[in-house]
Amino acid sequence: MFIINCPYCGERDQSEFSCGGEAHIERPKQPTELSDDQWAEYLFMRKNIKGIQFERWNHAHGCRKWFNVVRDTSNDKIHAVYKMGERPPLK
Amino acid sequence: MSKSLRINKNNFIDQTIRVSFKFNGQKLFGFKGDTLASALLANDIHLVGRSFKYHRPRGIMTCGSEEPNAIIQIGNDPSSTEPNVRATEIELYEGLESFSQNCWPSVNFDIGGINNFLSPLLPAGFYYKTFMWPASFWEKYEFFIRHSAGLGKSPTKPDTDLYDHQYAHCDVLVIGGGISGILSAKLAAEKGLNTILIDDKNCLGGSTIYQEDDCFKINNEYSNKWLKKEIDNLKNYPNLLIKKRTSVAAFHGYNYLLAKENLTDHLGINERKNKIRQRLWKIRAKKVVIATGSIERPLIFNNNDRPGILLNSSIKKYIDFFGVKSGNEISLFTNNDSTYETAISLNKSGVKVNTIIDIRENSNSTLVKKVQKIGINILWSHTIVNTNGYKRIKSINVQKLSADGENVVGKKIKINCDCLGMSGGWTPMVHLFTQSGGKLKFKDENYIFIPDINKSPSDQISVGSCNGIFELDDLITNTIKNIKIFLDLDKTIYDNLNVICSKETEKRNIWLLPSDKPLSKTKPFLDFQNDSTAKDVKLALREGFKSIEHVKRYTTTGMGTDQGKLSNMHALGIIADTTGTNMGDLGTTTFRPPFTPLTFGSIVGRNVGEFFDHIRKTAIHDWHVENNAKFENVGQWKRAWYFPKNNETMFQAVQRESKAARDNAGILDASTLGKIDIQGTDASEFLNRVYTNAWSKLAIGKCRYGLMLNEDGMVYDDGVTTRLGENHYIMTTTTGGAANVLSKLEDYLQTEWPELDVYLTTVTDQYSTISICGPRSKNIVKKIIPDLDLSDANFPHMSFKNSKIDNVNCRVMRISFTGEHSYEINIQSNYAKDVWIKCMDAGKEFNITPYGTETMHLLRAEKGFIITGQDTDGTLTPSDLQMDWIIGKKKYDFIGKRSLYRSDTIRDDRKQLVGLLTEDPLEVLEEGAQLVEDINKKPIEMLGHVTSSYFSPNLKKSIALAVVRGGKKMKGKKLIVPMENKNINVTITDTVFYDKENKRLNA
Amino acid sequence: MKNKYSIFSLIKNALSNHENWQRAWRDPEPKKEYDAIIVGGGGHGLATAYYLAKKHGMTNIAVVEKGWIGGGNTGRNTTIIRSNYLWDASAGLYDHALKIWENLSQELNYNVMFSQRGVMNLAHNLQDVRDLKRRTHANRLNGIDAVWLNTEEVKKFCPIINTSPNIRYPVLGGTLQRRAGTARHDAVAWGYARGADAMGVDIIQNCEVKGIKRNGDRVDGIETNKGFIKTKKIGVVAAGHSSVIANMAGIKLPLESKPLQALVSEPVKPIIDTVVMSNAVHAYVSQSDKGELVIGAGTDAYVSYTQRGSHDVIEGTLKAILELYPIFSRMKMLRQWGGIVDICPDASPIISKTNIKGLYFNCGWGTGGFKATPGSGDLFAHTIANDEPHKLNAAFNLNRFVSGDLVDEHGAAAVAH
Amino acid sequence: MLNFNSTIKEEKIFGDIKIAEVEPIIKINLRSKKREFSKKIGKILSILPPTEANTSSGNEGYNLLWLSPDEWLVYSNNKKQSLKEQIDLEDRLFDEISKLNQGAVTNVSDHWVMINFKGNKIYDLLSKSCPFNFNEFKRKKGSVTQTLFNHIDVILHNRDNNELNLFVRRSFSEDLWLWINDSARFI
Repeated sequence: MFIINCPYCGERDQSEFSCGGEAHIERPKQPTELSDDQWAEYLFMRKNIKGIQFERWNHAHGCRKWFNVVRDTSNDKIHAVYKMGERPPLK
Repeated sequence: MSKSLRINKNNFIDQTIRVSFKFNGQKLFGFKGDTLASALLANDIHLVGRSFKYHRPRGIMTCGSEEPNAIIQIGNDPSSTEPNVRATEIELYEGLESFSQNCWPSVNFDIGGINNFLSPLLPAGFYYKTFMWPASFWEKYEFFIRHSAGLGKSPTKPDTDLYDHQYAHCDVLVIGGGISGILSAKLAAEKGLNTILIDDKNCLGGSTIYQEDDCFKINNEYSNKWLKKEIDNLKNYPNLLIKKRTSVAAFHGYNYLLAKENLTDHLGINERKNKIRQRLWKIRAKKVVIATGSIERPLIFNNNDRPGILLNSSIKKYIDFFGVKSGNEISLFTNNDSTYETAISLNKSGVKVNTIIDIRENSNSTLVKKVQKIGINILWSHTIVNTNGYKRIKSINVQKLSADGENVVGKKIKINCDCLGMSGGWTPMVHLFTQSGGKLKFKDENYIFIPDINKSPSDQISVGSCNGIFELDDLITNTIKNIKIFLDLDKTIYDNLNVICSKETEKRNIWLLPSDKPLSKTKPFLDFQNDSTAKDVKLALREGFKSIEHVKRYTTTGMGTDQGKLSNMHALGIIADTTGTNMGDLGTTTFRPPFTPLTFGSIVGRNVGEFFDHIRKTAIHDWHVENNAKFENVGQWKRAWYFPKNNETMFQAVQRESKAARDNAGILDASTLGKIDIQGTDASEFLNRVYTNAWSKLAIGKCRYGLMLNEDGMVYDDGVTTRLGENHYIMTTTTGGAANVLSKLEDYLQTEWPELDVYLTTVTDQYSTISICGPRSKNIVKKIIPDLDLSDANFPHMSFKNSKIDNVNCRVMRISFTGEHSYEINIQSNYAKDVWIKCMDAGKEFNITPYGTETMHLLRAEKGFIITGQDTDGTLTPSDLQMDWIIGKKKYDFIGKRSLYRSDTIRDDRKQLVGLLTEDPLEVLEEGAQLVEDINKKPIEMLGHVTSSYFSPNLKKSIALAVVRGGKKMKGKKLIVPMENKNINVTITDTVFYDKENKRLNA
Repeated sequence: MKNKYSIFSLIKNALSNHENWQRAWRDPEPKKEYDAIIVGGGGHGLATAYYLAKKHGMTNIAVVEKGWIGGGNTGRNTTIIRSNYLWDASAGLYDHALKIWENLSQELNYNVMFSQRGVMNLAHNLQDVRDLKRRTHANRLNGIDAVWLNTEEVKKFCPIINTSPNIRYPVLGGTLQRRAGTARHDAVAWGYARGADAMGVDIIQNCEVKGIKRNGDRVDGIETNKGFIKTKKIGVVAAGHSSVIANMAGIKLPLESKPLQALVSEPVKPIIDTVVMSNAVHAYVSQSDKGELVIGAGTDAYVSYTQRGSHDVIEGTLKAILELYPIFSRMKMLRQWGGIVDICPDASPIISKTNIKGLYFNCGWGTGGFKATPGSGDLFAHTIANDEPHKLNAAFNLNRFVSGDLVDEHGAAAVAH
Repeated sequence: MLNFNSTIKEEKIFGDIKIAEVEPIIKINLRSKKREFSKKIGKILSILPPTEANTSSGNEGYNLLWLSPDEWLVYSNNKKQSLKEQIDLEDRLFDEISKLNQGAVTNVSDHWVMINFKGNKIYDLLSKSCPFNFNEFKRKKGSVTQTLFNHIDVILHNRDNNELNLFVRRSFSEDLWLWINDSARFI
């Protein structure tokens, strides 16, 4: 069980959070303009990185806020957290 | 009868309290403070079990959690018996009943012992090479294999004991109450840190607490005396929590540790009532000190597994701690100095040590000199080449080692003994460190793996012998030095300790000791429980299994209940020697949690039985119970399913309820539907984006049905949303979807559309929903809310009114899931039960009938309304549901829109929702049944399946909904539902079976 | 030619003190070039190589494995084998595998201990009943043995299940596939390795792929820690690490790699003689020949390559186990571990060509790949050898994520299996 | 008059721990990102919504708990408040905030059930199934946290030394109450 430092509430047990997968996959502003391939890229294709991954977590059982986490998926170490809309660190 | 091996002197068990217990039916006595193992040894019982594969007689070998042999069944009550308990760990209690395992008919005479003679046919991996003929016979062979495998027996009745959990958050967690742990805990507590000290025994102090010898002194006191004072002093720290009989099972990432506290296993059966048996501590520590010590290694030589062969340090603990001599004529076999402590202890207690066989050429330590002075015979450079005695060791054969240690030379000497001690050195207990993700490094001079502090994954430190430091002076100095750095201490109370101890100068290690016979004719056991030998490891290597994990799996070395605590190092050593590899390069196998086996009960804690999962209840639940409702589980909710009267079957009750709802009035508790309060200036725009249809033009006071999709275009949830004000809506979701819908909507709002001024607040529990339907529903609502104008002009279908019942605010919606004239009253939950009762009273004269979810499902099916999750399965688009009308084609975008126009989602031969009528109107289809057109086609082509099916009392015939490939265009087509025993003819129809013109909505 | 394994060879070797057993497989150094290279020495990869050699005559091929063969999910799963899948495409795929399982020990001359002790899936709520009946009907019509059992029949088939109507989620019935069962996981990898090696396939362990070399739109070979190896065809069967290899080739896959955990109890005498799975309460259990209860837990919801998961997942699983089998409360967890499973959005695998010529992927098996091992290897070998899919794996192409023609098994197999 | 039916209706004592439901009291959920919001709340309730995470503000009449940067929970200290007074307060807040597009006001009086915990060992009881670290929380009067208790969402408000109020959704309240009763036996 990780400890996640919610940018709003502070350090909490992982069980209070839910993970929303890879971050910075922006929903296309004009989906209808996209080809099936481009839409599939948005919908399904993932980097699924082994190493430093930028991902979304939600403090589901706390403040209910979504935020971003920088985590190394090869050892589960969390390197940073930042709010939605903030510039990702370490990038 | 066996004689007593108890001596009268010792400080740690209470010889005034006699405890009676049974072993294999025989009544025996021990003392309070004994373990089962020490009590058995005191009764001169060594033979306690049989090994896994060869069923060889095995005795108690150790005194701790590494015990491979003395694995016992405790108790014979079918609900409380416990298999595979280590006799070395369980404390003796009055009335304890214990049984040997894996033997039949008895441990003394075990039929399975024949396997020992068949052993040449049973090398490592033999089962992969045989039992293949005839092909169909594997399950027959397997039957016998299964019955001869296994160890103890599972309980056969539910456990009546209680288990518990406790979270703890501390600054420092110290694991292990030996001398290093005590020093660490005291320094942490002294600094004022919130500290927890955990030890698996009921007595702190590790092995130092019974180390009373002038070779070992701290500040001029015996090491045990000094340590005792330090331990007594710990109680002065209110910030130090000491947990005894507690063992750390797992060390997870982020310093999250699990520790199991035993609370009643040491008590007499009658003292256990209404107490927690085990408590699992879930500990978050800022810093962790691992002080788990080390365990002694066996030596690997021919027939090293006989009852009566123990580890030397265990012999010492039995004599010094429990006052039990393990035999009357003891030989000790060793490669290191620590054995000489055992010899001194035995001698001091008047037990004869006839010989010490030491594979080293000599040693000059103070310990060895002291033993020499006592006059015990030491055979330097010798090894044991064989042991004799089937159920108890009787003698050993000893020969001199060649200079290179690979052979034996000279004359074979026979030495009689009834107990043999052995010691192959010490293995640091690095399990928890590696569990936490730490990496090890090999320390050549001691042949050990120790924590690589540069590869420590969290804020933790290993101190003492688990860090590869074995001698008392180094151990104390190092522990204090490291803890000072770890806890950032300046000066400590231990800065000037004066420690004296014997120093070991000579070392010699031979992983596999030679015998006078060729290896193939010997049985040098590595893994005692699983019966794997050095030969098996070498065979695996010959066959090309070169990775340590391959060898382990092929030979099963280290896969027993002791998880290889005694065998892993030797297996590695033999692999390294055989393949000419450096042990450090070979690496170790992975140590997986738990460190010692953990009961399922303790892992689960109190969440068993009635607390297995939460029960959510509506505010009207009690009324349903009082009125004989049967309940359906919908997610965690209990929903009234139907209300049988006078022994009605479910079918009868549902038929009656369904008819009543259409003929007169029905009342349903719909409180479980999710309700989300939506406010904000962009609320309408938000709804436009999340639903497929358009919302901006919905007038205030009106309701609209909406379909919500996933981004993949598939139907996800549905419900009615009502516009309460200009910027205020209340959305309803399905019961099961409520939490997920809210979280999904929040996600879009916070991450994709932060520019929208919208707030979502769940009010599912705030409002209870009472739905009243049927031609007489209006009369009832009129009585309940007399002030409300119910005329169609004022209050038409799909609209809402704010109102009051007495002085309580309520929202009334005129919406219908049954097709009948219908109202939904939403009222604050604490008043809901009373409103429900008032509705029942008011409805009496109109034959109001309470109905449950089953009738609701039937009524909506008559109208062809879908239930998401039943008629949909995550693979259907709105168009597939024949709901093209709900897709706002003019809308620029909504969740899932783009996916509706992919090449495979626009095809018109997708599965589509249709109605079905059976040829025989009385035949009710089975939900889930498949549909085919041509029953004779091979392979058979399934066109779809039945999603909902009922006998409609209002239409007096069977109706069903189904999804069928290309179904939209198949109206009137005949299909077949092939059942196991018959084929049912059906015709595809429209999905609406009842009141196609929707006249009844305004009836 | 390899010595045949049998009771007679065992006796013969016993007489020579087991000194003369042949190596099960060689330990070759990689050649400069192969006709095809399989990346990943798990069961699927080794089976692919075996069938490439056996059915397609491709013997100048290699399997490269970064660790030791069978050390990934092959050696970490709960060994359940069944084919009672909902959709035609899945049923075809898994039953193809099941049919091979039925003769695999003989075919490989290696006892993989395929034990058809039956797999039962329980229903705990009304929607479970609908879903499982739907699946049972579809199975029957697809020629897969599956029968519906009512609660009494469930109890009779596995008496230790708590079928009391008073538990939180009572057992409302279940579906049983008798041909389903378990096998010995290590033996599958070792048996295929031995068989492939005998036909000349090079199995190269401790050989980690560092890069995929491309020549325009086709592959040219792999960079490894043992040097560059040239080849025109690369079949990637890297399970949880599929995306890592894909990234080397510059493509993305619709996968997420998540921790999946399992555990065993201490061994006890036979107490449960079948495999019981329960989606609704998230637990499944069988008993190994050694006597350990083998229990599968679920996946965590986040990507991780650590081979460990959250304790909460284990706790949740055992909670469900005790609900269904309250007699197991005093049983003890001996060992728990995690694997890395690559999960597709539709919970179905990918056995497919890619946009890069000569690059093939066999991945996305999620939590249930072990059961498909022989079929997956056979069909992937066909796909690689012919540069086009077999009809049984045609539906499991990569393009389905673009066109929308998913094989969505969520409804039928939402839980780890 | 309609009968009021709360879920728990009893008070329990386990050793030095006392637990009881406190009803009926008004609870209102507040949402806003607007500047004016704080002032308006101050005017109506005579207390300002706290901006510091995990804290609360309060006076004799009301408590205002921080739930997130744009969400607060108001609850009354007055069990005697009439329904009419409750409705008036809700209306005033709704008119000033929701209607003027300054945020959202939602009545959640019956959504949450409030249970009062008193005693030296209340944190031991909570820690039986609460992963939250109470070491800071219990030292600071007025601190607030949202967390999981026996896997159920709860809001906790530190009222005083060894006294707190717990909020749990109504539909879960009976289940949690039974669980607490069961676990408290072993404190």
